[in-house]
Amino acid sequence: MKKAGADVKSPQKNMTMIEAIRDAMDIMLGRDDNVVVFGEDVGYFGGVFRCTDGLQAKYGKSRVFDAPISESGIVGAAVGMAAYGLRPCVEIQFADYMYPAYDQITGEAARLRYRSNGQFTAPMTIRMPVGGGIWGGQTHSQSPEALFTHVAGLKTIIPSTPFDAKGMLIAAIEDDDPVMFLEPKRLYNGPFDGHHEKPVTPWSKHEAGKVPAGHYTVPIGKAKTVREGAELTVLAYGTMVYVAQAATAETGIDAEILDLRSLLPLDLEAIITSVKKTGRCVIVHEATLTSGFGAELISLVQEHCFYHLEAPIERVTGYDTPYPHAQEWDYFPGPARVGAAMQRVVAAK
Amino acid sequence: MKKAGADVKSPQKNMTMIEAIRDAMDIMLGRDDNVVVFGEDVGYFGGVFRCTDGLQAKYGKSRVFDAPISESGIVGAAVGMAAYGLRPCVEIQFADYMYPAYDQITGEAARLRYRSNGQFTAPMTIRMPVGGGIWGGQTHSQSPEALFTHVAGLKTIIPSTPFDAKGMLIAAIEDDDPVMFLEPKRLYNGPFDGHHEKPVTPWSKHEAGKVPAGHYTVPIGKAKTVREGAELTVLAYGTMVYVAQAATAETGIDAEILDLRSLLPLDLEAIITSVKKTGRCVIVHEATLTSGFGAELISLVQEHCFYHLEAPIERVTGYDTPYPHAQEWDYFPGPARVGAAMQRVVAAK
Amino acid sequence: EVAKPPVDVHADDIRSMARQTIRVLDDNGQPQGPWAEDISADLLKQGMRAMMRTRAFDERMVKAQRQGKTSFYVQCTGEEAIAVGQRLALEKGDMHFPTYRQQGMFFAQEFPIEELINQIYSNSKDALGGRQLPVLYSFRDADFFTLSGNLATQYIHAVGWAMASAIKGDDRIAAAWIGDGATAEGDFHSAMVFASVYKPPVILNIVDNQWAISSFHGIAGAEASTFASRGLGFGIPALRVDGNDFLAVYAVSKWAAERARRNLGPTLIEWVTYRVGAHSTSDDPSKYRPKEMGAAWPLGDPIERLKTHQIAQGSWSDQKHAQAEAEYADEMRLAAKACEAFGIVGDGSTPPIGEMFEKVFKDMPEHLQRQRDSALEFSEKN
Amino acid sequence: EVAKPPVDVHADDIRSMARQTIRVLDDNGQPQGPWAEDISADLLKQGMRAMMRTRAFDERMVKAQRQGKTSFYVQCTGEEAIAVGQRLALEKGDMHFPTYRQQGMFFAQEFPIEELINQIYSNSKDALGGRQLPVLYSFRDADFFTLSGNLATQYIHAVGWAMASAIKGDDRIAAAWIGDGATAEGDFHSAMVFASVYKPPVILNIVDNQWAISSFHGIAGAEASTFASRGLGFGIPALRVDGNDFLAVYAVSKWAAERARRNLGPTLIEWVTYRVGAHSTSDDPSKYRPKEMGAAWPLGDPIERLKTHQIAQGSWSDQKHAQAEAEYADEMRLAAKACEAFGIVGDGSTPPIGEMFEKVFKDMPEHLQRQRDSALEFSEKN
Ligand SMILES: Cc1ncc(C[n+]2csc(CCOP(=O)(O)OP(=O)(O)O)c2C)c(N)n1
Ligand SMILES: Cc1ncc(C[n+]2csc(CCOP(=O)(O)OP(=O)(O)O)c2C)c(N)n1
Ligand SMILES: [Mg+2]
Ligand SMILES: [Mg+2]
Repeated sequence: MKKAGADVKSPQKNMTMIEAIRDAMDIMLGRDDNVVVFGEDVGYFGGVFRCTDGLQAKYGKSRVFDAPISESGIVGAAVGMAAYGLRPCVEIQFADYMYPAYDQITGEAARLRYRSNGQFTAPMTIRMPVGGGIWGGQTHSQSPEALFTHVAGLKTIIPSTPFDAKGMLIAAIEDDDPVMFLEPKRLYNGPFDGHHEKPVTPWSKHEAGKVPAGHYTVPIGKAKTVREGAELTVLAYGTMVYVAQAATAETGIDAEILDLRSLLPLDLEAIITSVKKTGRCVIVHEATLTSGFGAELISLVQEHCFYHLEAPIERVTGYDTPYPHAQEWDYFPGPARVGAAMQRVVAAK
Repeated sequence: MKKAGADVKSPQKNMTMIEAIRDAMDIMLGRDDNVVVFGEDVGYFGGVFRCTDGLQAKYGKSRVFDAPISESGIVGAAVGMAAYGLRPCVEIQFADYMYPAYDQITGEAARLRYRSNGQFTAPMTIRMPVGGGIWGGQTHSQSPEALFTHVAGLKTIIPSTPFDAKGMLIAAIEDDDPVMFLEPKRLYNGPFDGHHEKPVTPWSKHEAGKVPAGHYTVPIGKAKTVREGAELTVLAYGTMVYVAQAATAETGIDAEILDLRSLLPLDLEAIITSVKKTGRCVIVHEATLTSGFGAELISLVQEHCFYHLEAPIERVTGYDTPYPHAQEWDYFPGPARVGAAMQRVVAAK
Repeated sequence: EVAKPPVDVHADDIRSMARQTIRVLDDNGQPQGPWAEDISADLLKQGMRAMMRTRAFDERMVKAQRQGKTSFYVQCTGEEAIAVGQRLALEKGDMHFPTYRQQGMFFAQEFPIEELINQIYSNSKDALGGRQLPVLYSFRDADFFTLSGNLATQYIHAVGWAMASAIKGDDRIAAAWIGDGATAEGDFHSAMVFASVYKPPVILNIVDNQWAISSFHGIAGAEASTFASRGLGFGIPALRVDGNDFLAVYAVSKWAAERARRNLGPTLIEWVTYRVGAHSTSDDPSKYRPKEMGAAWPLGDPIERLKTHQIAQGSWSDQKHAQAEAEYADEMRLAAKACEAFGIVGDGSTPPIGEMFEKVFKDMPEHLQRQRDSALEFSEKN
Repeated sequence: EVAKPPVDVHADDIRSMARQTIRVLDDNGQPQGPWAEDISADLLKQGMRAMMRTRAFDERMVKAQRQGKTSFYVQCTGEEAIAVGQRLALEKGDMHFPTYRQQGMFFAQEFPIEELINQIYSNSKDALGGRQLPVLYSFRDADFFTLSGNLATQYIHAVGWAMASAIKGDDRIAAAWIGDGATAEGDFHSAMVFASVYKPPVILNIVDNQWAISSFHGIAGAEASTFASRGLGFGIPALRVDGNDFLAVYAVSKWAAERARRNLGPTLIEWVTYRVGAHSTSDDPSKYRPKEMGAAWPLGDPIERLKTHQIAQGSWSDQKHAQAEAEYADEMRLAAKACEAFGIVGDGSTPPIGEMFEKVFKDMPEHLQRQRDSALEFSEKN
């Protein structure tokens, strides 16, 4: 796999996260005949979020096509194609609709290499928009990352910028194992920080909206420190990276914010280094609290940093209810809730 | 719901866990016309583990019947029946086969009450054998509890004795919410403690094999202290309860062992009380480590007992690989591995 | 012209019907063929009123969404005859497991539209307490099963419900609903398998409106065979019907309902229709189909076709029709206005925060109580 | 007598074939009807040898399981003609997506049986490193796809593999395999939907051996219709064939393979057979079906039927048959013995512990390295 930023110095373009994701598929379809792209409404129409717009016209119906409304069929067919030698990159229209495919994802894609002792593999990418804040209710808002990280054989990654989205998606398509590529839909058009009352800054006005034109990868398994700080560590990913930044600004706490980017494999070293430095930690995610990925993060931190911890680690997450429609902004772990937790953790003696 | 032990003084019978589970369904089929039992091979044959043996003959084909090999169909039909007003108790032949039903379990059964604001409910029980140690390989050995506890709207329970199995299954069938009833298949015939080289003591020779004849319930949400101790707390459930006991005996550590029995709702108070007393904690489960239920337990313990903890909490679990066939006893978290962890945690300064 | 078999016909004897199309109204609005029965002028009036009010309601709610009064809406323009006709053919107490495009059922039973609007507005009077996306209704009293946002899941629920009805010796029947696109899901198959094995009293409706968002029904297999013929592999009597022909919808629904009620088993019905409008207010069809297509009403307008028939019958007139149209438009405008008094989505008049934690379980477990308390405490502080 | 259509026939023109049964060998072992082709005596010998060795292997492995040399085994007694016949009809490089009951394929291609036994014994020479349950083989070089313990999942994999072959303009085809019981799973439906929409070069085999563990095939819908007729709803040519008739299996497989190879699309084939033995070594059929039933070989013994034909042809004799039987029994006994040298399940001669952590991913991530290291460290200490 090419090194990150290999030709990052090549001409930059302003892109939304949607355009960056499309560009990644465009480049891989162009570079590798074995890459195919399909899913519900992704062919002629170009996807309900437009992520594949224009790709069928450019690469033809045998490389980019519409699929029947059968998530298990989409993933199952992709597994068969991958076993043949292709590199399918499929879209699940919303992460909330991946459940019918859960058996094919966890029992087939994830275990193909293991159970065949490497004779058959599943180099495939499953893209799915995650997260709420779009008035989507309980079936257009979910964040199922923990349902993937519990399963041996899957990689689970989630970008927070157009730059990372493109580099990580290319890395995912080039990866020889199945990769769950989670797209924080609230970040498609800008770095949403939870302040739904304000308009979101478009990516065109944001540093991370600048994306190199050509091929590059952002390696899977590396976290990114988006803010250095001394008072506490905030572990976040996806939309929550910006919520954490807003909370930091609003509380004035000198927080170190890690954008995990890759949940499995996880950049444990970056986490340990930061928490040993700050001695305090807050974890933020949008998924339900119980058995969410935050639980694994707390476990690892306390296992590895126990003697450095000065206060209990707190989780700020979605509540243990389905994602409600009308009360979605009370459900969403916004800057105020995150900030309050940060203050508690910093204050704890 | 009747109180635990209501008529526990009634005549006792020696039962295996299989017989206790069968007895619970027998009693509920007899008491409540709305109870129906179905699943693959459960009707005429009586189930591959014989848990429903004789029930069709006794209650007829409209109450106890065979189902097509469609786990999603079994659960989906049960949801429809429950919405009608029945109390289905269905069997998934092995927990490893619940994945095709995962959408119906997590999206439909779990959310029916919520999304209809209580107009429709899913009072149903889904029984499934869990755990390895029977040379079952990766598709007859899994423990998917964490995939249920992450989902709002499901109760997840797992008995470790015939007495609890009967009382908890009756409680589950009488419960007005969907209950995942996990059956540690390695405990069907005796209290297996991980010493696979030795024959297992049959339940007939075990205290907990004595089961009251009539109707009684063991309330959902209460843990049981199976051993009181001062040096550390072991949190376990299912087969691991006996592994923990063996480890305790072999290490001579004065451990307090909690059989959680109910993972959601969880008896947090019992956990907190014990850990505050001992200051040390080991968590044991058979499922894969990452994002397993142990992670949630560590999180809760450190959130609630942080200032009482004298050592890092350790997890002893299955490894993050599919359950292998040939190496299953290296994968299985047996007494030696659990004991070693207990010694480390007790020794930690 | 397609024959009308006795209700106790064996599936094997009507296999060819899965590939023919049952129609009653000819192009001049005249009833033709064996499926034509004499339907009372009153019932036709009911059907017309329900279809017209359904359309008027859709038009109003699409406007409301554009005005930001709701986050989302789904219209059923062009498909009104199907839900309305079948609801009128079934009995109170029969349970319907619809998709988001069978709102016609509410109008077929004169259900208070304020209930619908309050749900669509997610306001303080929303019967679902703000939990659900607009139009994902649940109205048990109206025999209307809770809508899932996940396609196809309700199809097997209907079969399970019907199995329960049979187990209990109850004579209520179930009606399952699914779209052409969603037939690709595994739940459609489970429902077919269970229906063929247990033969419960259920009507298995497939609404082929030829589109699934941007996907033409060929992506669901329509070019390879009819959807009705999916029943042939399961020994389930399967009919294909002009879904824009109110008389055909009513007659075939009655036939299937009688089969179910007499415990003769399930019936699969493919309703041939056309999605005239956008998939939903989030969709713009101009991106994937020529504008003229929808506008051309390929299978005719079910309301126009019934109108022609009623006028030919002498029980209706253009003038009455125009009056009714105006009346219903006003009704909907006023109802929408009235419901606004209870709030619209996102204006803060939503159900209280605490509501969010209710009904996850029958009794709220401790961990949810803790979460609710901190949520309430927090919202007071901020 | 069932007609033999040209391979480019349209599905609609052979709909009735889904309910007839193709047979070539009559009761006297004489080839009859249009599906009879002249098959070389050599090929018949190959088929006979493969079927006999398959049966001999099964008998030996069932014994081995009783003797505790393996944890589990699945026999295919009575169904040998199907896997053997189709494997002989297809080409090297075509990919098979079998269930646990198509071991006949290995014998059709003279695959080294030691490879099978070492996997069944989970010993130090197990090609899968002890990862998989016995008989859940994976042998890519033998065009044999990795078996899943979860039923039906491979059906859609075969369709996906065939779609890939078509996308690449490759002329290799795929063969999907499923049992009667497993057709109830959603994956069967996805495979049918994708096959009907994309028309990839795949043979969709359904082996109706009339039992799914204890469930008679009626629980999968066999009483309502034939499994072949599941194809009618998808416009897929569907044939029903006597699966215990080696000549019919070979002829129909050739026909379907040619359709696929000429890009004429998928073919659905129902093989009518009977599970003579127990479901697996974990199963005791006496609990759910009268002993005589299996013993009666309801559809005849495929080996006996081919034998009668070969003898009638003059290319085989009872004596040769008896000799071969004895020879194969010895071969299997000796092979099993030889493989024991590399260990049997649970005797400690399994692949090393470290192996357990390999191949979860292409490159072992840190967290797995840590887990492996502690597992190794621990096993050295204990
Ligand atoms: C399981 C699942 N997958 C995908 C979606 C997204 N989705 C919503 S409606 C729709 C199209 C459905 O088409 P059809 O079944 O024909 O019904 P119609 O909208 O035409 O009435 C899709 C793909 C969903 N809601 N659920
Ligand atoms: C998803 C799933 N559900 C259930 C099982 C358990 N199981 C193993 S084999 C079998 C019966 C399969 O019958 P059939 O498909 O007819 O194949 P046959 O055994 O007759 O060859 C069952 C229920 C499984 N392996 N996978
Ligand atoms: Mg449609
Ligand atoms: Mg079978």
